[in-house]
Amino acid sequence: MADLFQDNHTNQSEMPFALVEGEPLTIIPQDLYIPPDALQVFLEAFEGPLDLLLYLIKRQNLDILNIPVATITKQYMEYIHLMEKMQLELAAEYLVMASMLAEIKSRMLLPRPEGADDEDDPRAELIRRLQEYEQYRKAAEDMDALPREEREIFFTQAELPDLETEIPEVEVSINDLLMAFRDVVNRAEQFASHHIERETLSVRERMSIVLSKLKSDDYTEFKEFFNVEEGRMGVVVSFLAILELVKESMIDLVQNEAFAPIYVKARG
Amino acid sequence: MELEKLKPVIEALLCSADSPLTVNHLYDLFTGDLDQPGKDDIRKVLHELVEEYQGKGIEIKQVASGYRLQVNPAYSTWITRLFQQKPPRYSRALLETLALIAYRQPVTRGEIEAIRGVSVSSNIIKTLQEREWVRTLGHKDVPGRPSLYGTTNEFLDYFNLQSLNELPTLSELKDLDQYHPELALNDLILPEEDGVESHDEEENDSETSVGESIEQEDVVS
Amino acid sequence: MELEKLKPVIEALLCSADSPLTVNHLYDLFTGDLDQPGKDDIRKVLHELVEEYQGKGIEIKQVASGYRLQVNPAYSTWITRLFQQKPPRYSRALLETLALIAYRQPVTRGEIEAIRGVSVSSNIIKTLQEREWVRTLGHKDVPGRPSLYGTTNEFLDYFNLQSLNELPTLSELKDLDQYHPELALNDLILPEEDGVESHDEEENDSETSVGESIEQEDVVS
Repeated sequence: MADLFQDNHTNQSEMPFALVEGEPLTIIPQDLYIPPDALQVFLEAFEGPLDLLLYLIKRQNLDILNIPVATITKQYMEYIHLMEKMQLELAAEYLVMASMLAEIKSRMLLPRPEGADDEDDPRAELIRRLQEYEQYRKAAEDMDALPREEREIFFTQAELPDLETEIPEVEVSINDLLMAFRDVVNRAEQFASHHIERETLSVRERMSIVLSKLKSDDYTEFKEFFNVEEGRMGVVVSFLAILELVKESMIDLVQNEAFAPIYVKARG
Repeated sequence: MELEKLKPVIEALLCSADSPLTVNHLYDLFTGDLDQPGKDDIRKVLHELVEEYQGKGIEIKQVASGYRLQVNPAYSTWITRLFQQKPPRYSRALLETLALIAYRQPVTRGEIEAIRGVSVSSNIIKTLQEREWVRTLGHKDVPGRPSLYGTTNEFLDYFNLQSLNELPTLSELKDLDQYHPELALNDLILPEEDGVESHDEEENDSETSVGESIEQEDVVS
Repeated sequence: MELEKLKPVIEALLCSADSPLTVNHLYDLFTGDLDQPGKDDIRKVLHELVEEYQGKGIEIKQVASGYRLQVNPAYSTWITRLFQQKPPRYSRALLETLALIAYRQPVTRGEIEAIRGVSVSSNIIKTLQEREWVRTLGHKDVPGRPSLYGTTNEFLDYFNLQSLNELPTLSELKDLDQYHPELALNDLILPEEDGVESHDEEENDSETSVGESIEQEDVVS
């Protein structure tokens, strides 16, 4: 923990962990009491184990390709302990990385066979991951530096002349309707096609007409629904429509006594 | 600040502001700059800008509350077209609901939902009623007393129908499906004189051409 | 329409539109005019306008979804004063995720997590999608069929880019074998004098420093 803060050659442009009177602090002064909150902010600033490792490597101006595994592992573990001590919620990824580092460290201690190439470098996978992550970390920084809307890019706002615009109404073709109907019918299998044959439709239409004639609190005389001029078919259709409405409990038929006029009333 | 350096800054400010800027306001915006320009410099630059933009598509003008950027009214014809909204399109859900009301009326919302397998939003019913294509015919005498919906005369008028009997039937649709491939081919051979057609226009074409094809079908059958 | 007459119209249109305009869209706006200009005329005028506005307070810029009139970013300092509004800042986690999607698209969340070494919060993906910078391109044909993410034109527009090619180039990856294996095995701590270089320099160098670092190593060995 001690050597963590003894780093005097810390990079200037490193992420400041605190602002003191407007001045960014990147080095934690040894003689200063660090409020736990500030330290917490500092530790939380890492975007994961790779980010923390990169920080440790950069802090010592080391090249990723040449990681001193022993040193870095020691420092990494110090941070982990610190985070645990601060009771920071430690993502599982940090612990996975810790064990990876420990494994690499132990493999580094083993003698390497003659003619071993880089493939056998126990650090190869870690180095690849660090480099790849650094690549995108840098890309994110570059992207953040691009001029962008709301920060550098503003649009012109001009006073427009008076315009007469109107919103046209939605257009629907009869075919749209038919297609929609076909789709929904296809989806609902229980809805057999004979339900919508022409005859049925006439009855259904007549049902609507009957209903629209009725006012819920009024009685309408039965015979008013029949128009002789429509001929036999028309009368039959009206009759079927009323029967269907009765069946579907949409209307009531009322007759006070035998042979008295029959009245039709909408239900409820 | 030299006038030549000041000019684009003021231009940028006038063009991005959402209300006219006065000389004083502009002056204040340079507060803190080492080479803060004087009000006279700002006035001078403003006059130059007003002149520079004369006759262009956009103009810098002095109005009562200051200077602002405005679109030259001479070009409002085209600006109007820019804002001319394309006819919106109805959703599938709305068309299916309308179709079910048309073919199955009188029908309750619950019945529509049962057939479609999904709930029908109140917005759809509201839109259809505002369009005056659908109205409430009454209430079904079941628990909850749901509204019974049916179509209106306006609906028939819009679709150019005398009565609901003229609504195409599903069997007609089957014929249509058979002919459709050919029709689709014809659509492709539409004359391209304008060469204009945007994607949208094409879409509109295909809609109307299908409608026409129904008439064709009638002629054929 | 003569080019000189066309120019102010296009200028006015670009200034009035609330999103970038394409050549095709502009062309459509002249539909019905007796002297409808051709697309080439429109392109020519656009290029002339782009040039004309160079170095001025406002500029005409081509981004992914078309041409737009915008304030020259060189003057954003003053515009910011005008609006007195802090621009939104994005977290590193969001920017890194966005960068990975932009550079590696189509990419799954799992792949992003593998490179970043931490899990990606659903909130970040949601924010990116709500801003319309990222969309699902499809699903990867592996167990779980994870979404494949890619960037949108809105993303490019926001970052003032015309295409993905204009994104800053990725720094190169260095090969391990460029290092002397023996040296690599030692826990080498570089002399402290080198430690002076600022972080920035080092990062900028990193693209080119491959050669240099080899030289350094050679000197040491």
